[in-house]
Amino acid sequence: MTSETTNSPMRRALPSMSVLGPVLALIVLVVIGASLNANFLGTANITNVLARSAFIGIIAVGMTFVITAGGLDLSVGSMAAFIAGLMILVMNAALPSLGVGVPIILLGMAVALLAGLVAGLLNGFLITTLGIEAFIVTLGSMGIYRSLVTWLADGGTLSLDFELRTFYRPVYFDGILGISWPIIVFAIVVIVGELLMSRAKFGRHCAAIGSNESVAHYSNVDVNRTRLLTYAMLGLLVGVATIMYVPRLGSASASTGLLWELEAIAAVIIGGTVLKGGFGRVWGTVIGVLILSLIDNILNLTDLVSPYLNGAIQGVIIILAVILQREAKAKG
Amino acid sequence: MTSETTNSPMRRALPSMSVLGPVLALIVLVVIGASLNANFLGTANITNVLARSAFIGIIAVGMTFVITAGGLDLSVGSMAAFIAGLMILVMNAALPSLGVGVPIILLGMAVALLAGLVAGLLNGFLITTLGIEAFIVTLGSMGIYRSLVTWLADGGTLSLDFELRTFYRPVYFDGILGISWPIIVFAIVVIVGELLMSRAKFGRHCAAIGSNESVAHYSNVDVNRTRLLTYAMLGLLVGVATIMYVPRLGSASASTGLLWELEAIAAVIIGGTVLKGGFGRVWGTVIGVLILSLIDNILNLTDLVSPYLNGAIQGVIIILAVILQREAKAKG
Amino acid sequence: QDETTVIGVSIPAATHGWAGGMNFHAQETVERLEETYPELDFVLTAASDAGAQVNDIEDMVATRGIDALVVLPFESDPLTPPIQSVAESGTWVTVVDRGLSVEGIEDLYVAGDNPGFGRVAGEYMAEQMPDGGDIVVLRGIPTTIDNERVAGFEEAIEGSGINIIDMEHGNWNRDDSFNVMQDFLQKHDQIDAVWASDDDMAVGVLAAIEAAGREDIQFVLGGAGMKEMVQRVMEGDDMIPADVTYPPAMIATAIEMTAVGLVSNAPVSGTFTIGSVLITEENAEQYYYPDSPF
Amino acid sequence: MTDAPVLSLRDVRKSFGPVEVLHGVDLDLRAGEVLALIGENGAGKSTTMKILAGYQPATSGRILLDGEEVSFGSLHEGEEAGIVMIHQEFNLAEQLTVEQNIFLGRELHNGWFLDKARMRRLAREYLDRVNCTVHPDTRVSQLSNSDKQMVEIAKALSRDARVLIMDEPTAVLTGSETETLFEQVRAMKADGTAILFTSHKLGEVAAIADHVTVLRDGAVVHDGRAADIDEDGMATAMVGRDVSDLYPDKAGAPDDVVLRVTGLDVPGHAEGVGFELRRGEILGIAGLIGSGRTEAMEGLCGLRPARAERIEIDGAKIDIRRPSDALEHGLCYMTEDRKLRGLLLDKSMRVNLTLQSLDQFGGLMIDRAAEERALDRAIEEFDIRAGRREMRVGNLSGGNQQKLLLAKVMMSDPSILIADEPTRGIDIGTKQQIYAFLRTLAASGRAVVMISSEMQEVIGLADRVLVMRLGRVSGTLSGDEITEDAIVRLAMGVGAGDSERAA
Ligand SMILES: Nc1ncnc2c1ncn2[C@@H]1O[C@H](COP(=O)(O)OP(=O)(O)OP(=O)(O)O)[C@@H](O)[C@H]1O
Ligand SMILES: Nc1ncnc2c1ncn2[C@@H]1O[C@H](COP(=O)(O)OP(=O)(O)OP(=O)(O)O)[C@@H](O)[C@H]1O
Ligand SMILES: O[C@@H]1[C@@H](O)[C@H](O)OC[C@H]1O
Ligand SMILES: [Mg+2]
Ligand SMILES: [Mg+2]
Repeated sequence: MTSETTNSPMRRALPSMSVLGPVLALIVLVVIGASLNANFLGTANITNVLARSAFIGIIAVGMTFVITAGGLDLSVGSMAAFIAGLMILVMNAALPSLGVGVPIILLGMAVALLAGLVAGLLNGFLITTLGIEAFIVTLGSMGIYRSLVTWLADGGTLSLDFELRTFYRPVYFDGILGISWPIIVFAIVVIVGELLMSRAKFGRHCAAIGSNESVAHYSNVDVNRTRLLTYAMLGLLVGVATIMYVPRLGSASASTGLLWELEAIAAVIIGGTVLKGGFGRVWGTVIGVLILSLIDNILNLTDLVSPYLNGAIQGVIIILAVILQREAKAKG
Repeated sequence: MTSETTNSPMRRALPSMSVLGPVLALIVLVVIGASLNANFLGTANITNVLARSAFIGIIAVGMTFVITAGGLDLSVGSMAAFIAGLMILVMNAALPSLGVGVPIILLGMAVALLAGLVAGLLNGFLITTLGIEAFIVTLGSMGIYRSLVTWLADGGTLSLDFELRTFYRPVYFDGILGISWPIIVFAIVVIVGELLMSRAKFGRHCAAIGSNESVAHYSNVDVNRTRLLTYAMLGLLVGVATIMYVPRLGSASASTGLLWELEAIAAVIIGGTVLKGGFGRVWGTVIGVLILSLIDNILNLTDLVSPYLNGAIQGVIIILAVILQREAKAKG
Repeated sequence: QDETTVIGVSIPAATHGWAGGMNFHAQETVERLEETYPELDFVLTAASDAGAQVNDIEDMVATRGIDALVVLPFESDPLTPPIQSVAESGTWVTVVDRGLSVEGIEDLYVAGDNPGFGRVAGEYMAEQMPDGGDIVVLRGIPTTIDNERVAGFEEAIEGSGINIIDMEHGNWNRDDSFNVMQDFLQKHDQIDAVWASDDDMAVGVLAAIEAAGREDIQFVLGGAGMKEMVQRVMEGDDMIPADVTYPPAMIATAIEMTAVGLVSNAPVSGTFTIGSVLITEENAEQYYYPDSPF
Repeated sequence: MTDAPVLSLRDVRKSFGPVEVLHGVDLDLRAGEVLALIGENGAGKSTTMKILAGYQPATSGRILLDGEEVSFGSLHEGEEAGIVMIHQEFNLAEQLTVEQNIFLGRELHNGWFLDKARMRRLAREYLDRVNCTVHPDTRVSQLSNSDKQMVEIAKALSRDARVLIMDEPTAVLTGSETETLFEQVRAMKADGTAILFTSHKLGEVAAIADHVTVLRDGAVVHDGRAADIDEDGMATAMVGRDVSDLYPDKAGAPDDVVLRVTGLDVPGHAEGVGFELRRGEILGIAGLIGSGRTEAMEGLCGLRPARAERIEIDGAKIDIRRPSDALEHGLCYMTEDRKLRGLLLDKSMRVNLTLQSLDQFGGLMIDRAAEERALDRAIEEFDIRAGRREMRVGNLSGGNQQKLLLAKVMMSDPSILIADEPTRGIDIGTKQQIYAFLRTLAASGRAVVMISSEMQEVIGLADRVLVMRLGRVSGTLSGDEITEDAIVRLAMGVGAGDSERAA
């Protein structure tokens, strides 16, 4: 076929500038940080920032799938608090019989993963099988988990037995080859997530569902199952994040994980995933998470006019980061 | 051209059960409330609940249009706090020159309306003209306004001059024919909103944009302008809500309006408006607002196992209210 | 090592009245001390939850090389290990208000007294109502602080004939407290007094009572020493006969003691408890700070 | 062709709510045979096809697969049985790429991972089979309608069907693309595939079908070998009356110029487009797919960024920046893409009908009763057949959606109508009515521009024909110059030998 006229669709997907947008924003932030403070690029600071990004990061990877498939989950923050509380309660309770040691840590981890999975499945079930708007289901479960952890903690703080905490602490603070565990786990979650999203059937099906549910259905994609899986996976990842979180603070209370859901969703969107579904990228989410963490970090590097205005600066940077992305897209 | 097959006007506008869903949920709550406490249906309690609902309610009416047109606004709560703060500052500053009296109240009101309008236009501008995801824009402005009010209040509370407050107080607590002003204003906003949504061009256009933006564009709907208007209108209504709010306690602080955005969005969705846009109903939103207020009211009027669990009960009821609606819809 | 000594100050964000007052005092003190002592440099951060506060402290250590840390822990348990590691690295640590879960970490502890806060309030109630009576209680945000206060209060009224007929969370928030109080007024025909446990909450409670026009409530007892409330005590307002202090300015004391200690080479260590004091018409004047935002 | 049927329907009925749309349909598909199912808009063709493929359950009746009664519990079972369907409405996920769509639900694996290389290669092969040059990594949302259709066809070809069902596959295709499709159909037929298809282009039916079944109002009214019925016969069987005079007489000498466009540029699509439109005439615009006809007219009407040296209406220079400017001057564009740009599929007919002209229905408040009256008139005038008046427009038959779209555009009472592919998916009887309608419109002192990829329609209806090539006007024909050959030459560039993708 000799048609000169079918030109346009031939242009192959060059790494469009929209791809570079978030990366660019990140680079700008790093440059600002480095110019403000000599220690910014030091190992200690980088380790700190990456390790603390891990919680939201791990959750945001799961959120990327949920949003790509056209869903939303507002409950992750309070779910994390609840799981942390549960984990602490169970571990404290098992202490007399199991003693301080690896088994009790494994028990705690198993509880976290299981609770996360069940919580995710529950959200997913209400959303898919009963067909209730995701916003409502997860707003409801957000209230429920937050309330439950307050109740478990009797209004105060649930704390891991101190000895146990000392034993568990290395899971946050140590690592291999100088790289701490949260960073390693985060990296693994990201790699697996990226592969799942871009190289596996699951990722494609998520995008298809988010793009057009009935087309996916007509193409033999099990819409409900796939969507349920995204919530289950997110729940599981909340469990994983909690496993990393508990050794850091050794406690859980009504304020644990507050607003994590907003941060996770923001990271996903800053990363270029479409809020209404149909397109998602895990690596973008990572960039989004790093951008958010760096903003906080940079605000601590210098003395600002007033700490009251931190929130305003954060807000402005978030909007700017996304404008940059759009502008880049427009030009590209 | 004949039309034997058009089965001429079968228009029986039977109220579909999906319409009855939220109403049913509301009725169930009222029955529960009445059976738990004798004062529940008393004028005083009803007035209290309605007047309190007015803030979120007025905002939620605006939010209904934003969501129907396929948008979202997370900034309304902190916008309200900021406007309240601004209003108080301006009124206190004008006190020496204007003195206590109607003019200063009118000045305050004008400031609130203007600030709301400008804030709404700003959100709308970033979303429509610059084409940035509404979630990001309003998440950003949420941080900005919250920060600004904290800064204005120097971290503390901005309080209206005491004398001024005494003069302004009736705007919340008094009314005509025993109906207090917030209720009257809320009712007016609802009626105008309902007419706009279901009988005016504007409502049609919002639904069209939310349903399919490019169809709307090809049908001579000015997509950007209409969408901008929804945000502007929401901003204006936040201003109206603030005018009712300030006389109640005469103060604003960083915690004013916290989470109002979630409550407003929840009310809209409970009322049957579709989160992804394309369909909205104002009267449903009113029911949603009342359901949310009644839950709190009932929880306070009865003795529950533990107040820690209030959030859980709220969560469950929100989900149940929407399940009821879906079930009803399935049957209807 | 250069000449300047860096002091990190980490506090919870100004999310409500008392915390706002505390933020105000912290900033004001930092500014004042920076001017007085050119050799001192301050890093001030405000966190919105415990995790964020740990981040702030990590950042101070990693990028600002702080020599001393003044910290008002968001919560005791989660902040204990991070502060402990700061202390172990040789940095001076001053803890304010909420104590750590492990003893002996801090060099200086400027303590608030939460059980005492509840106790003073309870004792006042018992004294005002010798024949007992029915009261309602508004509690703060569910936290250990709140639990300690309520426990202290309940202990103090035990056996006094005072009944707590209802208790809900007003979350140290005016609006929430207004709503809760409105509903309490619907639910109970006779309420003798209210323990609002915080002055912000007292504001909401008073507005609700005023609007309902109820005469049965004799008085409302708040707490923390908000200036408007202190003023009303001073003026002899019947509804607000007293208040219980919990001065947000304790952060200023802590920062100042730390700074002076570092500069003078005569560091002050130990524990300074800032007890909760009852404010009444007689002594109100000395607790009234018209320039504070709180 | 005489074997037992592969797939049959026996006395199949289908109701949507209270409305029965199929009243006992019998149908037989045989291996190696092409069955054409034809009928008016709303006759029930798509519904029949969906039932056969397992997309919708029948209300009653039986489906026989190799003589055995089956009931497809899920789509999967239909596909397991080797039944593949190409829908009338696109069934592609817009945000996914061509390759992702082709393999959606049947992705190939290489161990744990997707075998992207192989899928891409195979996608390329399937696309090549239908002469489609789009890159497999292109997002579907970037494709033109005809490319989308070719992707759908490629997707269907990839499934090695025993039974291939195609619902109006050629509606958005050009002649040469249709020919490419038919080559594939013949090859599959030779391989023993049973094929069911429908089209409103009866010439195609005559060219490819072995057997023809005609549906009218949900019942089979004719069933026989294709050789035994000619196009007129088909039309008569479908419509129930004679439709041999498809095109109305052309008008006499056209009047004064109502629209003059010079130097219209639509960045990326068209350049220096200029033409004149006279009162009372129908101006046809022909050209290859992608020649920028749609974009040029959308640009003219302010629907996409464009600039022009000069636009005159009734001799006065005007400025069109946004769609409302065009409408104010009586210039109205009717889109070729009814699903993505034309109609709100989840809304009712009433809402769709009046959306563009709400100003006519009351000032502040919309006059519902007036809207209902307008709908009554539109249903009558455009013969829109809907089961129920309140049904979502997405559930109307394709042709009836098209009629509603025309009615919607006419609500704004344009003095200049630009109709883009106005008869896409319209049955022959209604086509005749639409042609008559456009002619009457022109005769009433207005003017019509008709973009069309159907050569016969352009020749039969237009007073003058403007031909576009590569975004530019390559010539204008009038009177006796309007011949297929002349149009093709202009569309292809002088001397072009083959008529590849000719409109
Ligand atoms: N989901 C549905 N709900 C209600 N009515 C429907 C639905 N699907 C189809 N119909 C109705 O069934 C009838 C037959 O529609 P169908 O789509 O089968 O027609 P068709 O022969 O394919 O017409 P066309 O040539 O216009 O595509 C129409 O009246 C249509 O409105
Ligand atoms: N949404 C789109 N995004 C990107 N390119 C597009 C889009 N729609 C069309 N194109 C491309 O623009 C060019 C012109 O479009 P189009 O095919 O609509 O022109 P046309 O002359 O109107 O042809 P026809 O109307 O017969 O399809 C083509 O190359 C087409 O592939
Ligand atoms: O925030 C709390 C405040 O409101 C209370 O009054 O005192 C202790 C503080 O931590
Ligand atoms: Mg059809
Ligand atoms: Mg076209």
